[in-house]
Amino acid sequence: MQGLVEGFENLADDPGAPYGTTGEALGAACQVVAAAYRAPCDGLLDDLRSGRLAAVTDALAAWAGVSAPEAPHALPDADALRAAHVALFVSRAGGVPAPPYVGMVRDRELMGPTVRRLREELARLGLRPRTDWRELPDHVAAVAEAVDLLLERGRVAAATGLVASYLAPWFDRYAEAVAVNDAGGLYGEITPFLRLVLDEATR
Amino acid sequence: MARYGMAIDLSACVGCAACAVACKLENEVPPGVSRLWIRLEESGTFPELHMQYRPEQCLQCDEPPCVPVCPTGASHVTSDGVVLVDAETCIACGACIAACPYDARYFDPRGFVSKCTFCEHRLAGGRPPACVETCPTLCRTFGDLDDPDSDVSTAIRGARRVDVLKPEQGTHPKLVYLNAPASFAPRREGALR
Amino acid sequence: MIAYYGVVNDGAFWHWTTLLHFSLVALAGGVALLTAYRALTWARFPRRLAWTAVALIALDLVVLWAESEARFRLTHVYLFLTVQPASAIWWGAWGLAGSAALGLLLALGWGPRRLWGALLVLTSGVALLYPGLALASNAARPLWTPLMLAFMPVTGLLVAWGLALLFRQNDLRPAVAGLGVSGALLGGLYLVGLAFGGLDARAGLGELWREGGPAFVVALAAMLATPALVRRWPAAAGLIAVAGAILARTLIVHIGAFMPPSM
Amino acid sequence: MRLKRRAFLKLSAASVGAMMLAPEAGALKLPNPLARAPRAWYQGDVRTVLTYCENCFWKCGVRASVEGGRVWKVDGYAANPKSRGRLCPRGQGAVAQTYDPDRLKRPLIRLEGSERGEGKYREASWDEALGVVAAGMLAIKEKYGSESMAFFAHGSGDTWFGDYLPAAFATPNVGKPSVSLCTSPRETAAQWTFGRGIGGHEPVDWENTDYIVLIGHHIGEDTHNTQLQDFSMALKRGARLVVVDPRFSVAASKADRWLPIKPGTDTALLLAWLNVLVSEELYDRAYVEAYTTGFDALAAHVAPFTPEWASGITDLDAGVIRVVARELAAHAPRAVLPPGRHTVWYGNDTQRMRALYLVNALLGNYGVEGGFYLAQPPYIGAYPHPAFPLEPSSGGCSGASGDAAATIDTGFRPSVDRGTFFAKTTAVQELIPAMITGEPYRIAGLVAYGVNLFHSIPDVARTRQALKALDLYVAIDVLPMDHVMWADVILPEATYLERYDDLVAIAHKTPFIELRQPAVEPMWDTKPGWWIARELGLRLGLEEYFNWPDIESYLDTRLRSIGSSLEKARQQGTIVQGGRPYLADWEKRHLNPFGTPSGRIELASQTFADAGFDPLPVFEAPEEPPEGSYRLLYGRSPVHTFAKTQNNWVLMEMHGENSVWVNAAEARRLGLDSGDYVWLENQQGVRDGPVAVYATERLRPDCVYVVHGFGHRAPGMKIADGRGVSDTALMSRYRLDPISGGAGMHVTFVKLVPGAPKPRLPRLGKLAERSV
Repeated sequence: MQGLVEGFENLADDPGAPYGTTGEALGAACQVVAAAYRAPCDGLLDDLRSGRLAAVTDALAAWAGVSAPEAPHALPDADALRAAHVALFVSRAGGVPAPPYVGMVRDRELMGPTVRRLREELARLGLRPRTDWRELPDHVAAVAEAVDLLLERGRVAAATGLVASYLAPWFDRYAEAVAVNDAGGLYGEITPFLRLVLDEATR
Repeated sequence: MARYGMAIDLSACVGCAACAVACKLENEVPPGVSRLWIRLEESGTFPELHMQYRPEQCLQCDEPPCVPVCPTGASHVTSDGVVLVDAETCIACGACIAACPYDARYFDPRGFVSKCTFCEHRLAGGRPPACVETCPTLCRTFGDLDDPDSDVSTAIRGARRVDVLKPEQGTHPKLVYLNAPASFAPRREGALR
Repeated sequence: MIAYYGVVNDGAFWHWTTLLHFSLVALAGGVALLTAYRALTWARFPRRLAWTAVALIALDLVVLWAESEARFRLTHVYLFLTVQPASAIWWGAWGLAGSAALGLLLALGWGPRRLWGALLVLTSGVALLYPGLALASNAARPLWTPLMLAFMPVTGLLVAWGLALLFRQNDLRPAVAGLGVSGALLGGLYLVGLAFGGLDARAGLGELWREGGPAFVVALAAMLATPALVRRWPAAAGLIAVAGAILARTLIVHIGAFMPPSM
Repeated sequence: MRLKRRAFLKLSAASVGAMMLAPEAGALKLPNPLARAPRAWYQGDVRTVLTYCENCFWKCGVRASVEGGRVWKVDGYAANPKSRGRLCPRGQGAVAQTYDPDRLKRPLIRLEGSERGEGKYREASWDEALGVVAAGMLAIKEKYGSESMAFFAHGSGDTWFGDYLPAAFATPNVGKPSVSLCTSPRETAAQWTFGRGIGGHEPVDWENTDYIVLIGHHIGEDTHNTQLQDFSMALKRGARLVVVDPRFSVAASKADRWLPIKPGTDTALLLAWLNVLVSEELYDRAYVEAYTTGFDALAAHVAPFTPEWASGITDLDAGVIRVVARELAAHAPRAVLPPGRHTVWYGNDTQRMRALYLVNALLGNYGVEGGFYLAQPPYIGAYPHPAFPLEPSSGGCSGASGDAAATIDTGFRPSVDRGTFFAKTTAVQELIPAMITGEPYRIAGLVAYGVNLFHSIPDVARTRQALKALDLYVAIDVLPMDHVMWADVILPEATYLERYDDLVAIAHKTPFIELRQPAVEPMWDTKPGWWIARELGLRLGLEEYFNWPDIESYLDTRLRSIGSSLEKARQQGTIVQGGRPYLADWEKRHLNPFGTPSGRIELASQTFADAGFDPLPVFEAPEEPPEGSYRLLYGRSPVHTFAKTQNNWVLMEMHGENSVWVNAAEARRLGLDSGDYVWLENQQGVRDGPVAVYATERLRPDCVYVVHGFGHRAPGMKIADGRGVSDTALMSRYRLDPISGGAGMHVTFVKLVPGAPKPRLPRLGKLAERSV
């Protein structure tokens, strides 16, 4: 049973083209989060090998005026990437350094009131998780996906609202923990980077 | 128009903290603060020893010092004698926390003061507070102090001794301790009004 | 041997921001009273003093608002929508707000100066008295005795007027001297009162002595020394008195949260 | 440049604004959205689900309150004979485990090329993970035979992984810690004294007893809900209580008499009581003649064991020993010595338990009001499946265990521990040597379901060595415990609030059956135990035994055998049947309740004599602690269950760290104060800690005491990690009970090594914040 988000197919246009509006950059950043932070699947490995992800992160870096992360350019080692993902977000001796749930930031426990509010807000915006999404509704990848969907339908205000109240706080809280625990790895580099991009996009 | 009160029989309490855990989950009390904890005290020397297990929480006083000091009226007493905090008007100044002789109040990280509510939301449905309902030694009784036939009134009448915490503060607590082991009689004798 | 299951709520509830507030409110109240005094006695009313009073009151209100965890809930409006005569902080809110309003009127020169001055005496008096009431109304805390009703206003005024000496308000020298002496005497009376108080009072005194006893005595001595120095070195005397008063107040508020263990 | 992706958030057809804002209550207040009081769960639409708790083995019936797709609170419910509407602290706190962020979330497979214990894993789908496990098991079956696969199981799911699947796979090597690390001495002794085991719910007739003697039984610190309720109500009714314990336990603080006995000498005390009952003819003569055999042998045997003899051994006053015996007789038959539960202490525990049962027998209270009632298991049909190739005799705390004679020939090799001790049930700790030495034959594979290998089985170094030697090691659990992160394949199970389980049949005065049903959907990619067992069974070619499509039809079929149905049971939660609690009920139906060879209570056991053991209980002096060392005793905290609740933030806030109790005078002599941190070092130099000292008067000077279950070393669990000391880690040796196979664990001696640093751990309150 493959992961739900198949990862990213490449569109025809040039991956290197600079982003025009903030919305577009925010959309791209959220797509990276949606692809990378759920269980690594073949689609993600594809994007890394083909350099598509690296192109997006470089373009985002240019747009946000921050230094681009190195790791997306390196050839991905599937097992190391999966082991890193498990150790950072799933289960590890010594406790998971960065539980990938936006609800944790405010409720300090799982499935707390924030998840209820998020679910209600998504329902108001006409979105709800697919039945076969085997993760919690407030998983970082799920929220990023929701933001991207909203941007695609031109609802920039709702999207930036979701980022500001749910996505950015998660990166603020855990980016440093991921950087420390995955120094040099893909997550270790792109998480602090994405934090800067998201801050820039929601300024 | 009841005057709700509670009695805890210290000769039966084994200090298992079922009440404290039930309170934590029933009322979504955040980590790091609490409305109810258990005090374990040992005295005497081997082998002449005595232990006392005493759950401590808000005593829902008849003369609550924490109500008059509140500058916005958030700290109030309901018609049933239950002392509550209205989170919508509390300015988290902490005056009530300073005034409480029993450390029963705390700052909720969401920006208001919170405390034991005698599980007021359960009383409407006729169910006892969560701590009373779950106590596995049946040492907690609850009910209307003005009704002589209520569980709490009969328990108080049947007790060998009745004690209140810090009676000299004149708060006249409505949560009383029954049958405290003699060696732990609070330095100051208690009398229930 | 006492142990606990579960979290006991005996942590501190007032933190350094509250200690800062206790000093700022003294300054604000004292300067407001000085403004009222000048408005009533001086022909030429020093508008700058009124602005200073308003600024100090505003600063204290901002600190009060910022330290509260309910800052973004904007519930402070309810201070002015209810009547809670038994609550010291309710009086404080009205005292400070009233003083600020009157100070502004005086600063802008609108309306009858002597009337505002008289009213300002009242409101600044409330602002000086309410910290003492806020402490004294907690019967369960033995270190906050009823004597606080006198000690806090006196030392509060001393803080403000002592500092005023640094700005060549030399006519205040006798007042500062008087405040210094009475502050020190009240402090001494306070300690004696604790020593001969009940079980809890003595336990409180023990706690005060362990946590900051010597510093408290030094603070009282500093206040006592004011009359001797105020004549020749008013600025220095003022500064010493202010330091003593602030130290004494801060120690009492910080250590005073002590509560003897429930038996 | 736009990265195209396939949407996983479908645009729901629900029209926008379907959420109606609840009307604002409260008078005279400005509508201030910023200061709205937080909405509590009980203000939503709450539905309740009846199930039973899994946060200890007692299985109390609970009512789960569910709102918005989450369980917020559990309570007892009156119709359930276990909870009777009340719960203990662990039952109340179990909800926090379901929402523990450290939970195992999805199947994990150890990275190729990584060592066991490194904890390097990758996620896998259930198909792939189950495939790897099945392939591994079939390879082992091929190479060494099916017996070479061992199953360790504990918890309600041990029906699937301790009975059903191993029986279908045909391996006798099934171990349950609830047997040889807990109850086997009391079960084996009861089996050969009364001819029936004690069972999961101790059949003590609390409602009618007037005199209770507890020996090493910490009611109040182990909060077995019903037992605690009965105990409190008995005391409230005025029953007198005597507590025999080297430590002033909670029960001792409620006792009329506390006997601070020297550890390891309880059998001497029991023999002295027998001596007094016989010599002063205080025993129930009619009962003894009617229901027992071997009284004369017993009388002769106990003649020399006078209270004076026992006084020297037990450090107790001879007069008190004599008085208690007389008081027991005076209150007989409404006087009882409850059996306790964890009875594996010194390696001669079956004899001690027999001595305890003989005192009860002489008081004539077995099967009589006020003593022991005769628990009857409820009738419930099994699911009709073809006969299993063999029935592993792993016993379990609710199964009778112990008649070694009946070794039926199953055509398979017996379990590797057969012959090392008398009882028929397997001993989990005796299955481990075969993993290392291959004697009598190699165990190459292990499935550990809900068993904390490093915190329940003594000699942890041996267990680690065994794990390294295995070809296949699979862990099925809810939390990433220390031993789980050694597994080749980790299969995450859903917690009890998210799953069905097999029906629970409790032998009781009024036997009853409890149903477990899910209150919410399993979170992440976790699966219920029955699903894992069934999927594995299908992949192992055992589909004939798993001839039920899903758990609902399995349960429905079983429930129809007693005229109920799954639907009815889902509403009722518990089905109570009638029992035959007393001897009189059996005699009315001309039935004999005693299953012993002689058909009577065997005061002297011929079977034991034939097997070369003492037919009558004898006292064996325990080894004395060397100079400067203390005997390590252990016990329970009311808010924790073994080593499984130390990552539960609510329960850890109640009791977040164990400490080592030291007699106050002894502590002064060592220059230690309460709160100082020390290491504990055992007789073989194994060190653990640091742990805080608790200098107390509540303990004899010759022993120290710790609460079991703490001291997790860098497990996958953030809160539990590094808090307190692990008593199991210090038990580098144990004494095997030759009769019951129990592992006596009171034989560790420790020194207190001062000067340990106070561990720097994140403040418990902050822990839930999950930052590093």
